[in-house]
Amino acid sequence: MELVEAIILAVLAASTPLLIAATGELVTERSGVLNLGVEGMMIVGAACGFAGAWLTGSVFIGALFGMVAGTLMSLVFALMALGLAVNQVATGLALTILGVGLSGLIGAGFVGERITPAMHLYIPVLTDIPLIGRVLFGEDGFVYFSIALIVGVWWFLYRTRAGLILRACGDNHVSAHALGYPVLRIRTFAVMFGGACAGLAGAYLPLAYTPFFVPGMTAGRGWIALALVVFSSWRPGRLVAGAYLFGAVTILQLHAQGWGVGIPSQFMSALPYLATIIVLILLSRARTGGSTAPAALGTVFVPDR
Amino acid sequence: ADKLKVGFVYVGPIGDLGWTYQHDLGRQALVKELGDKIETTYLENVPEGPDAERSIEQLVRAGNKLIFTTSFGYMDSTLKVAKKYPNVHFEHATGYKRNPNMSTYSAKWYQGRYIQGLIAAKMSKSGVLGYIGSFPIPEVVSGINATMLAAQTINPNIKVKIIWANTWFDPGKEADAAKALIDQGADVIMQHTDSPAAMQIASERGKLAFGQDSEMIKFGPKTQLTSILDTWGPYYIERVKAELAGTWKSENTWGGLDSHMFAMAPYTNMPDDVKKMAEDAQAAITAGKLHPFKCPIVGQDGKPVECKGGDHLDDGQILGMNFYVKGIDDKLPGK
Amino acid sequence: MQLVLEKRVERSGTIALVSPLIAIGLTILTMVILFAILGKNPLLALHAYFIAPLTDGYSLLEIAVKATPLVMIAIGLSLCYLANAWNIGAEGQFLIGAVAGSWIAVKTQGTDAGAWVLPAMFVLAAAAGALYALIPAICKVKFGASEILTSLMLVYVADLFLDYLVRGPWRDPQGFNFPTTAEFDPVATVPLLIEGGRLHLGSIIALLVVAAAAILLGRTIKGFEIRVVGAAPRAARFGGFNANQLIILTFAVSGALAGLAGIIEVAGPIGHLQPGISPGYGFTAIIVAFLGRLNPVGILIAGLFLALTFIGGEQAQIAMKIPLDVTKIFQGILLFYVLACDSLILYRFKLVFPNREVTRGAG
Amino acid sequence: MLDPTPNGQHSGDSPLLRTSGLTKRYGDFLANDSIDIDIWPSEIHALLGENGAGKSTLVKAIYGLIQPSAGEIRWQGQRIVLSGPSEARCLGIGMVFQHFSLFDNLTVAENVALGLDGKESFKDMSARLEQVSKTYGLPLDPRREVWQLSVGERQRIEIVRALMQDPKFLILDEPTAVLTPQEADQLFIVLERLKAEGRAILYISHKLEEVKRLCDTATILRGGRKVETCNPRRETAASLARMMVGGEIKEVKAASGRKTTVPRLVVDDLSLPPADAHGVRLEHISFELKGGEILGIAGVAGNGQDELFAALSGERLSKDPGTVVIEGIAAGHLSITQRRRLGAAFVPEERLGHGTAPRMKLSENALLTGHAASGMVRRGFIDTAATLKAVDRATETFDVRKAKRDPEAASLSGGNLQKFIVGREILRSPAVLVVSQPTWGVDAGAAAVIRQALLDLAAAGAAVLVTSQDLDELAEIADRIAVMFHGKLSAPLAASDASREKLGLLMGGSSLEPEEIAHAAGA
Ligand SMILES: Nc1ncnc2c1ncn2[C@@H]1O[C@H](COP(=O)(O)OP(=O)(O)OP(=O)(O)O)[C@@H](O)[C@H]1O
Ligand SMILES: Nc1ncnc2c1ncn2[C@@H]1O[C@H](COP(=O)(O)OP(=O)(O)OP(=O)(O)O)[C@@H](O)[C@H]1O
Ligand SMILES: [Mg+2]
Ligand SMILES: [Mg+2]
Repeated sequence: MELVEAIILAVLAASTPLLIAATGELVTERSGVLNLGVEGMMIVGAACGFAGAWLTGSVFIGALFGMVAGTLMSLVFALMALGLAVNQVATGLALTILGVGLSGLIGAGFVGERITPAMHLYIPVLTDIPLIGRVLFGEDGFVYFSIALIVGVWWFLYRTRAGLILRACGDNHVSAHALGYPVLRIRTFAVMFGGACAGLAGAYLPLAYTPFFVPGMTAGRGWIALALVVFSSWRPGRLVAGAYLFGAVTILQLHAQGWGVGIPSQFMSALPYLATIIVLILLSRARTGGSTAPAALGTVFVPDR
Repeated sequence: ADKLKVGFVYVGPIGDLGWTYQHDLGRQALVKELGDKIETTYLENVPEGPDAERSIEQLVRAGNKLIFTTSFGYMDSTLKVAKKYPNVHFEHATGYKRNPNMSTYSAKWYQGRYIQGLIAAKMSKSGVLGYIGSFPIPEVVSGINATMLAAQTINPNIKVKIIWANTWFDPGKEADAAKALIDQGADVIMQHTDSPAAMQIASERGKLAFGQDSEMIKFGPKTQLTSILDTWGPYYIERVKAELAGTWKSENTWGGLDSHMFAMAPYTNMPDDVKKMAEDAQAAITAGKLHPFKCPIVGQDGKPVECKGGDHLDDGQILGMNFYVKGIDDKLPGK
Repeated sequence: MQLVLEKRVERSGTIALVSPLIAIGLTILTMVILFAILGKNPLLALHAYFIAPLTDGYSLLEIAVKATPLVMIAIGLSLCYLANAWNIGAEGQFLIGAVAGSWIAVKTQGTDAGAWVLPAMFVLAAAAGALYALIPAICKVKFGASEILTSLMLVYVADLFLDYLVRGPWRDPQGFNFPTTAEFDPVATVPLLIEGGRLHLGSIIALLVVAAAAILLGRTIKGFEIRVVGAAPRAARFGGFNANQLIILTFAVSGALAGLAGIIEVAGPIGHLQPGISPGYGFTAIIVAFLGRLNPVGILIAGLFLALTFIGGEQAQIAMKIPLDVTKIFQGILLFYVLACDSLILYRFKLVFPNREVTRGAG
Repeated sequence: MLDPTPNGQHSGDSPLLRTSGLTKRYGDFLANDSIDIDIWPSEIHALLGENGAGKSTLVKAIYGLIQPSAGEIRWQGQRIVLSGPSEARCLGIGMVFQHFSLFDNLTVAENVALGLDGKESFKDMSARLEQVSKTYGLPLDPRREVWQLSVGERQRIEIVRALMQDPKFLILDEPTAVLTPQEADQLFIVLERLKAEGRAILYISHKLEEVKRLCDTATILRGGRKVETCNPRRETAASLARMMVGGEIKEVKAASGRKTTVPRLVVDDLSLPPADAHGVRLEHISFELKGGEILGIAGVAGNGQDELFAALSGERLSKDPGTVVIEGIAAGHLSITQRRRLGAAFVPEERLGHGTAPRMKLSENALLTGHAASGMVRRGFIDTAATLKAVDRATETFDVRKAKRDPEAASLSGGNLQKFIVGREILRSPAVLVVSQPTWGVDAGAAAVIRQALLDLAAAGAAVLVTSQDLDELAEIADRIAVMFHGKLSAPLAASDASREKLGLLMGGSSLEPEEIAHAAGA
């Protein structure tokens, strides 16, 4: 039973950066913008987040650094894709290359340093409850924040007027413009939110997961976050499920190895990716009408004035 | 006279805190020792594919006369360039192909793994060791076997759980693997991947761990028992000196504790008797009195392994090791 | 005051010509600033990046070698992108092609199989790449699953599959269990064009592919079909062209080209199958495709140019200890500028003065 | 104060809204040229003009969606500068767009909320929505998503959304183009009621009869300029049209001696399920079209004309080959290319994006349909010279005006592009031509050229099927007219026998029972 608790804890930790980054991208895509540069924003967030924490000694400030770095990266994207109406796929890929280079340059000075990682919550009695205590009351701040974030995004999208306007921009930018909404400005904010989340998700890695920075430490998690958004068919609830499912498959394949299941580890490692493809197909098939994706996703908009 | 130009090709970033980092420390030691006579250059992050050959050749063309290529995957590329430039000398780490102008060098890390196995068995309360492997290549497999053979001398019922990360370097995944091992009951973590992530996790969980490649005590002051340190400096200095003296020859250097190809980090976080045992084992191995792969060795299938090296396995058997010894309750991938 | 875009009535031919030059100019300017910040002599650095590689024969050949797979993959991708099919999994198709082609090489190793081996490897590699690319294409056409993501996921799967093979069943029996197949036999190796260099037959094949693509897109009805389906899907349907068939076709072709590039790389410069046979060719090729504006000749130029930055980046690392990361930043910035300048082919800038003083009507 | 006399004399001192010298320039092109217009409370003011006259441009400027290049707008006597539609809404200006500004994947209530300023809670808004839609007799289910709704229901959302703002001034840009006569009548009741409530309405429509019935004042635009303000009730439809076009419309002359020959296009019991959620189901459509004959299909947009076009052209295939017979060959299962090879040609309604690829050259657009059977392709290779020659021939024969020999399609004006498209198809000398809305958005001169070409083609022995919403156009060129309603096609009437009244009834979904015909005639 303790093993179950331990696995849940590991799954939560492994899923958290994916969830944060994917939440940001979900908002971006809901506004109609496809930013493929999540990996690049994450890795810069990781470098800057670590730098911030190392310089100030505060994980919190480090997280802020990561968010700001991610936001700045996303502004480059917004300038290109929204300001200059450049193809979003190409811009996102360019952003990733740039991010990998930048993070290496920024992080070079911090390699080999370590910081005190993010604290885990501890509430006497509560945290000690067997099985659920540590899961519910013993996580680090990022985990709680990621859950608050996705709940907040759900609330924002479906319960606030601003969220409605954002969804409207993603559905039909011509109509949104005709009704007088500043489509490009709204999208810029959505892209920035996505950038901040990606930066924070990147910062999670050196601030909470492994308290040191090494180049390339995001190791493709930004791409997974992108896949999760599609996997979720742009719904916050399914995003949580998808992120935890992916985390669970990742962790469980490691455990399966530890138990000696005897399947080549490469096949185990491939499982999360295959699972994603299968779920993508099932979801696409189950669709009944309307469009699951924001209808304007990835399309260029240049308003008439 | 012109300074001798010495080139290095690295597989990772010099900041990986592991493999490449240690090679670069070796290079820095070289510069410190012979800086007035030589000039060093390195190329980092060189993929092991088609770019490797060009990178090596670029170093040749930039005038480097002695070139160290520091990853197994550079073997064929190095050989090709070596054949093309007979007047330049090459040193390839961890490979087995040589040429009159191409040496190979590697270290008998399994000796260190043996010492770690002894310590681990002594320190483990649960009797379960956790082992994070990168890829099931002989170097890693021989490390696992050496660990197990040593541990079995202390506790015949010791168990080892193995997780293959399928990467040399992904801190997140290494951390996840460490967590999984600990959650499955391992209380001593050993790793054959490059980042300090596993050390960090063990430290968080109050378990014990061994470092890899480099000194990782910073990431687990109360956790690190010891670490196998890749100390390439002395070797690099020796080879460059030979080159300077004109006595460089193609060699196969497979050095152990005796030739300082690697070192053990200080034995910490263990009782004195365990420390003493470790130090004794280290001395015995250094002196050649103790061989980790001393026969008889029984394979996983229960059959004794042929003993080609007299009273121990010969180097070829160790360099190409693709079996588990008895007592490892796992299946070797690809078998 | 606000700077906004305005659609041009017709694409501007002049800008289309000068835009790459402006982009390169801006990139160089930015890099000069970056070099200065890093404390490197900008002129020397630029020389190392751009001039040095162009002034010796060896580097020129190496540029061609490096550009070969990039151009070949990018040509295939450009067909997809023109048809609005987003294949970003060329890396996986490259790997699978390499694996499939190598299968023949591994199986015939040490036998006295004849000259058919290499052509057979090419054919099998292209077929395997095409089949692998068909997975996302069919998922897209049949189930509507996003091809961007399925093709990307399949990259990881291909990578692990290759890894499994070279560490398991295909391991060189004499190779001390190291993860590589044995060196391919001469009949399974791509012939060199120049003794001593690395320039190989693959470069000629790449040139042929460029020429074929240029003819396909410029002269044939199939090429026209590809362009219309991407540019105006409804008009394409009216023209009698089937977008779904074209997704399948372009994916298959780009997969085949990526697979072919894979086996050429393995049977050429590398000489055996091992993990890490691709330093991200499949992804870099996406950039090449866009840099070349999805135009075959453009892609050839872009591929050579990007190869130049790789080689130049190495020389800058050797000569001036400029970190590799700078080369990445350089490539990213270059792509940004090229895309931004190209945007001016379709749009122009316009200053608008939004009226801020708002008078509300009397209630 | 809010009591205008019907003859256009207004009491009170200032109009609700006045534009003076309002000008909108696109590049060198003047879409609106110094327009003065006054709107008074309790007035339904028509804005008339040909396609492209600048009507939508004017109302977009009034609504704050685009910024005028010169001139001013006064609201209740005060000068206003609007930076966006929400400011216009604040003042009390509401607008129903010509092209729906709806969001397919949002619910009706959400769509309405987006058109309001969000001062009330979503719940209150939903309640009010139900109440308003009930009051005005425009029923809507707030929870349904727009993609599930019919065109008429969508229009209703637009109108209710505007009404919910409680506007003092409501702009409707061609609201009836997509409505059935019944739906239009319902709308007129609403508009009369709004007028009675003291609101002003600016009403854009091409249907002159309904303008005469409904509107108090009419302003007529031509080529971006205001040419007249008048009382439409005192004008005839013909005189209004003359003002719009600026002269008599040229008569189109049918070539004499047109003889019908063999059946060239036969449609036999064609049924087709809708392609998507808001498509129309085609039900049991049958007709026979002989060479030398022009069959007109009338009907309100959205009644299956698009679906019929797709089924005839082969953009959608039917399972039963016999449902569409071209030149005696069962073609229901054949692709559009194969049908072209049988001698059919097609002109869709939408010029940009359907009939042509906007960002491609004219020569490439000639190839778009010409590749099937015009010798432009040999063994898969394109004969560029042949495509250019096709462009030149179309240019010459149909007087297509363009800046250079081979420009991009999008750079042509609407009328010129339409002439090119019609020319492209007619010059292939088709045996069967299916054309949808041939003169939509085309000026009178060009329209005459196109209609003449259709007549000439028929005279040369081809079978021509014309779908149009313009009854006058059909009356002018068609030999027989059938009406499309809810996916069904009425039996064709001889053109001479097809009065506006009869057609109107058919377009509203009535079947022509003998007494109804009598009633219609008597009305
Ligand atoms: N953004 C723009 N740029 C350039 N020209 C434009 C733009 N918008 C409209 N025009 C041109 O302005 C003219 C007036 O267009 P407008 O939409 O006002 O016509 P309309 O009278 O509403 O026609 P319709 O009856 O077809 O709706 C047209 O010739 C149109 O092509
Ligand atoms: N959206 C637009 N953007 C830029 N230019 C436009 C746009 N719409 C129209 N134009 C330009 O304005 C000119 C007039 O186009 P428009 O379609 O309004 O012609 P028109 O007056 O309606 O002529 P026609 O009667 O032949 O349809 C065209 O030549 C076109 O180049
Ligand atoms: Mg209009
Ligand atoms: Mg027009």
